[in-house]
Amino acid sequence: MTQPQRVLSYLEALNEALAQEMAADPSVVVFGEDNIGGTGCDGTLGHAWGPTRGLHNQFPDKVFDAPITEAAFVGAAVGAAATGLRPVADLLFVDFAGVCFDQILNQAAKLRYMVGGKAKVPMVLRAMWGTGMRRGAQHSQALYSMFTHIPGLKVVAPSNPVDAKGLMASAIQDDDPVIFFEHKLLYFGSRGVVPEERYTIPLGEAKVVREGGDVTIVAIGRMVNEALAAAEQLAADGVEAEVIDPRTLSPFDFDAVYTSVEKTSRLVVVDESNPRCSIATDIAGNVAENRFSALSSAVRTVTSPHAPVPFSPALEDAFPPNAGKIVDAVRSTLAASLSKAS
Amino acid sequence: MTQPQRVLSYLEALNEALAQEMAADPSVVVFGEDNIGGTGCDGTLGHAWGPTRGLHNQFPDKVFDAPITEAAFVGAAVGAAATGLRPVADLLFVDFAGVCFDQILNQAAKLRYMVGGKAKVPMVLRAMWGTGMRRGAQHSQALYSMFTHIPGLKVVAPSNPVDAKGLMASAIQDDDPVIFFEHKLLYFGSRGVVPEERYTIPLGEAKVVREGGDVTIVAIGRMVNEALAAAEQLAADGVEAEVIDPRTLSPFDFDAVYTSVEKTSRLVVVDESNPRCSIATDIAGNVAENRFSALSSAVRTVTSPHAPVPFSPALEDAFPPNAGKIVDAVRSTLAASLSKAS
Amino acid sequence: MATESAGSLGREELIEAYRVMRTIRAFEERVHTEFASGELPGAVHLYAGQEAVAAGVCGALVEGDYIASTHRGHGHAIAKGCDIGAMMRELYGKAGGSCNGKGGSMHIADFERGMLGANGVAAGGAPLACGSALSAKVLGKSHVSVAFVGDGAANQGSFSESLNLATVWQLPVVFVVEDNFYAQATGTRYHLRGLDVARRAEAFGMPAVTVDGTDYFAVRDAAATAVERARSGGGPSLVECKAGRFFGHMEGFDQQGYRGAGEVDRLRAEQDCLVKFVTAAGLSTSETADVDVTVDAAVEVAVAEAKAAPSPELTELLTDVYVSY
Amino acid sequence: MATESAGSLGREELIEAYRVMRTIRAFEERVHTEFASGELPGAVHLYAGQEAVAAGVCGALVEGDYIASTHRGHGHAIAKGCDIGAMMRELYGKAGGSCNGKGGSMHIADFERGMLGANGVAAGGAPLACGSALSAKVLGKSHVSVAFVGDGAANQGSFSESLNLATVWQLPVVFVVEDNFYAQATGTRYHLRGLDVARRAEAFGMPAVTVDGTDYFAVRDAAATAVERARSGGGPSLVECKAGRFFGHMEGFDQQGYRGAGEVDRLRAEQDCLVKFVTAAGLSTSETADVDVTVDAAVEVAVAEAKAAPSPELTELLTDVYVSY
Ligand SMILES: Cc1ncc(C[n+]2csc(CCOP(=O)(O)OP(=O)(O)O)c2C)c(N)n1
Ligand SMILES: Cc1ncc(C[n+]2csc(CCOP(=O)(O)OP(=O)(O)O)c2C)c(N)n1
Ligand SMILES: [Mg+2]
Ligand SMILES: [Mg+2]
Repeated sequence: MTQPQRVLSYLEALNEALAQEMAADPSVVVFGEDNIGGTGCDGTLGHAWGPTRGLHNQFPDKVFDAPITEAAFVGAAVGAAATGLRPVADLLFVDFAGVCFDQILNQAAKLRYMVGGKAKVPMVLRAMWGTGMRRGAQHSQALYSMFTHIPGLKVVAPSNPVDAKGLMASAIQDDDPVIFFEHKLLYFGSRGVVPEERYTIPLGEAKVVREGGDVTIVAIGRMVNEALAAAEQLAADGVEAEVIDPRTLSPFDFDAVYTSVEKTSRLVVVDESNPRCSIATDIAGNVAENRFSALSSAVRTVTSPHAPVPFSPALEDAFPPNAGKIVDAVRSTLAASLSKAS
Repeated sequence: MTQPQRVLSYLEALNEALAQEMAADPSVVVFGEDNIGGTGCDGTLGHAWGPTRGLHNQFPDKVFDAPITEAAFVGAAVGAAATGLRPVADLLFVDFAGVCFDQILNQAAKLRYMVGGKAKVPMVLRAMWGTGMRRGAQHSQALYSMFTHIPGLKVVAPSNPVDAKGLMASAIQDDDPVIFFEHKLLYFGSRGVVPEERYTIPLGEAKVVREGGDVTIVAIGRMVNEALAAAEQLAADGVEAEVIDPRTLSPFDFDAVYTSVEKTSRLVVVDESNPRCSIATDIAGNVAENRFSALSSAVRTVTSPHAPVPFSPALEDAFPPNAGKIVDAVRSTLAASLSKAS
Repeated sequence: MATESAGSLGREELIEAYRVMRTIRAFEERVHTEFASGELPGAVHLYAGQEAVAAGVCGALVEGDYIASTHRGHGHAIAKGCDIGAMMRELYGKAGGSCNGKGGSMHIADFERGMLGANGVAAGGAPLACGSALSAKVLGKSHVSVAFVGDGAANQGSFSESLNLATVWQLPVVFVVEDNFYAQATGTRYHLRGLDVARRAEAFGMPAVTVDGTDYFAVRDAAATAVERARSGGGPSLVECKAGRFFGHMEGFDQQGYRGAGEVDRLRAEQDCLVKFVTAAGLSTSETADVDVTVDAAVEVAVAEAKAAPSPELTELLTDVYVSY
Repeated sequence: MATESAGSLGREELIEAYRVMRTIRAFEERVHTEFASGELPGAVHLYAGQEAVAAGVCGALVEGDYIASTHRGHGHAIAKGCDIGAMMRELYGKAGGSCNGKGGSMHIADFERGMLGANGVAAGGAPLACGSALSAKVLGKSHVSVAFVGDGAANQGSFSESLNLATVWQLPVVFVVEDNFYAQATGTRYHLRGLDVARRAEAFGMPAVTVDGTDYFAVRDAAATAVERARSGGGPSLVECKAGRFFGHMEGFDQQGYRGAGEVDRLRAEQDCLVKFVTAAGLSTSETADVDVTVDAAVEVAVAEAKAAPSPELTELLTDVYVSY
């Protein structure tokens, strides 16, 4: 504890998790487009830019570049997982799940069930998500709500480097397929103290990142920081928000949310995805079903609008939730419960 | 009105809608695997079994058999729609959306927005869905919740022949892409009086299929009949359920649900899909957000479990919601509001 | 036609090959009858007529090798050594089925026998076989993987991508295309424009051959060459086998009106792989009769046991999946 | 090398071809500078080096024909006649952009010019072009559709499926594969195993040729043949063009360390399609200078206007989509 604490970016934390899990378990393999980078070129290898960068130096037989064949290589991850490997496949942008969705929906997620438990599918599918990089409608989606809908698939969306590392380790060690959402603005934008040793954070366990008694704010991924910023603003007005980061969306730690709502009686869910059939309405609906009597006022969801992501920076900046919108939602739920009480 | 009323099956009603729209608008084309049936064979053409059966006789230049290339032919529907046709493409089972999901998610749904409104995509994607045919995990899904999540896409799920015909006509005439869910048990199992003339039922308009003041039951597709059966059982005990069939899931007629909940103060949503991020939690969450004060008790969702669809008939029969489970849910919400009142 | 394996296979191997094909035939003919009587649930696609493909290919495999199958998977499973009792229970959706009744005909699997599963999605098995081939390659094992794919499914993007991935990664995989001339009711003359899928494989950079899929020896020789290539590090190959199916696309669904008059009768009369095999192998009537009796009895037992078996417990609904809500 | 079109094109057509290529070059070089200065947002993939492909192909098209483009789409758009002012505004995400700022570089489209859009998904344009070809066929129009596809994207399943669908439906479509030797940092030697995509097209049953993509006349002749075939009901074709890109995969992303030492310098020195064209066409210095001055001025104006243009109104967030919640 007297040692200087080491700060890593989200991207570096993921890289370290991959390297440590590969070192610990020879069945872990990593592949995707340019996961090494430069294969088949005149120059030297090693031009990956993302979390897989440099892994091939340490594990030359365990990292592969793939052609642009997501259906084949994600499907190969399923087949490999069912026969002894623990593949970590890279989708690049989660939007590209579109071209290999059958492999996720019908093969990876269902195999164990369809064969009566006689196979397991320990694979991880890594995917970049979120708005903020001016990438337009086909490179900026959230989509985790869709994957949460799929039984058999686990869905993880860390909000900071220390969680990213521990959750990636758990995802790789897990015997079920996991889709791992890495927010593109966090790669370099989120930095934190990360232990050097190998560790895991259990899938399905939420974290209370700020305690408070007046309102429960559940926020996902990059939105956790926005929720914390909103909580600071609210605190200045004497409103104490409890902020919960679910970290895993499936399985979901409903108990953590219920416990908090029992204390605060108010719920705001902050979700960067589109609103319909989203994790926001999922949490809202579950609370309305299972903790209705704990609620003193209407739940509030703060999401992106029901529209594709626009390219124009001006429009894109107005698209996702932010601290200001969260503050407004909290105030409106407080006002509603006050008017109910009076 | 003195004429004998004509009864059609759901399948026949869809066939009639396709034929009438094709006759009315020469830009309507129909294609999919075996939409004619028998192309390239020694025998004669015409072995389609589904709603497209026989259309090629009347419209020989407008109906095509496609090779098993969903990504190509659904993508072709997008391209054709943007350049003057109104294609009706056939996915067969909605589960096969997996192999062409990019075309739906990233091309069809987003094109109009991405190009700033300078193109429209008037296409319909037909898809069979639901449990009950012993087709196993990859041929029995609901999946409409996922499509409802996607902005830019309209989602329709009729529960009976007369709606099926009118909604199909609207879907074909609509300038946005529509995914049209046809429950496989309804094709032959649902029969009803269907007007012979061409007519439309607006997208986004729910129908109150049974009036009642004690509880609102929102049910989708095949579940409408189960909800009506449940309502009959409840009526025997003096509980009057109002049953709402949304018919269109996106856009969704929230006003119809809100109006009913304001009257009944209790909500049960019946949805054959898996529970997480489903249309069930979507409706529950929206009511908890927008009509919280109208509710006298916890909402109840009745869905399939968070599991793939099992093959075994014994298991499959236990999988989806049914009248019995709906009655239980209604009783539990009634009990909860009674205990709240007392 | 004298082929390599016809000469090199011993008597026992020939009888074993016959037993495999005869078991598939008996299984499928019986399933056809059972389905018609209304007792057998599900989407059932029969393999009768194509037995020499499964038997010839799996005959070239050894224990530890993998196969990834199609919706028409009974023959592949039987040829890979799966238990027909467990298979029949699976078809009936009963406890003790290969997948404990949760999979059904379209998902029959037996990982212990290297059978990675039938698949409800066209070409669904091709990427999976690339994956099991990758496992063998990375883990330093000599196992070969085979992906069976129908003529119609060969048009799926995931199949072309698998051809590409297999060549780029030089995977020990063999793609076996079963051209039975139809995808549902659509003819290959239309959906493949009458062209061999083998040409595509060559364009992707792998060796490919086309053989008569009703000739066990031709299939087996082609498969053996491809398997040996894969096993020795020579990378992927494709074997295309032409053999018609005796039944319709799917039980209870298909009146086969799209087939030419007398087509099925001609197939059965002239292209029966079992008949051809018995002649080519020179099996005696007593040799075949011994097999026939045993096989028919085994199928009888399988059906009787499947019918008598209990359904899975309702609690099974929520097992084999990580969580329920 | 004397090619057909070199002889048959008139002076004005030659100058027009030069103008198109020179406009693309100037546009891309300027976008490169603008991006480097940090003012231009987004994922921008530059086309410099490949101009002869877009110009040669679109030179063989007439009004009413369609093109479906890729993520590297500026060149295609310019060659199809899109307004560079609107394009530049689109790149800056401004009101008055081709897509009113909502699309950006990866979604530039202009349906009035038959430009169906750049596409953010590899091979995303191939099925769309099949669709516009189907429209022409069904509506009885003579329009031809062109799908541009990169070497890496050619490995996508949707591309193989499009080849199949186009042959089965005999669509008036031309697939233009642009092999620029890389998909991001991965070389074609690896991901295509050094093989031509043209061979795949032949295996699917359509004619295919491979040409030097830095030779305008070679591209144009090959395209003209394919377009003429499509227009006259002869069905689909594929034209594969080899031409390296001058810049990295994407602006601000790629240090090009994967390219051999001096590779880009050599490309620019020896494989510049503009230089080759001027020589082959025998354009005089004054002829090119006139074009250069106009083009450079137009690009300058486009940039200045784009910078000065307002952003879209925030209400635009919820237009062009059917409903908001
Ligand atoms: C992706 C996908 N599309 C469509 C289907 C529906 N389907 C099931 S089998 C079949 C025909 C397959 O033909 P082929 O591959 O030749 O196999 P065969 O049935 O002839 O053995 C089709 C279209 C499917 N299962 N998967
Ligand atoms: C389906 C899909 N996978 C991955 C990507 C990410 N990506 C964008 S461009 C690109 C390389 C494309 O290479 P190529 O087709 O050769 O085109 P080039 O960039 O060389 O013009 C990749 C992998 C994508 N856009 N779509
Ligand atoms: Mg077939
Ligand atoms: Mg390239």
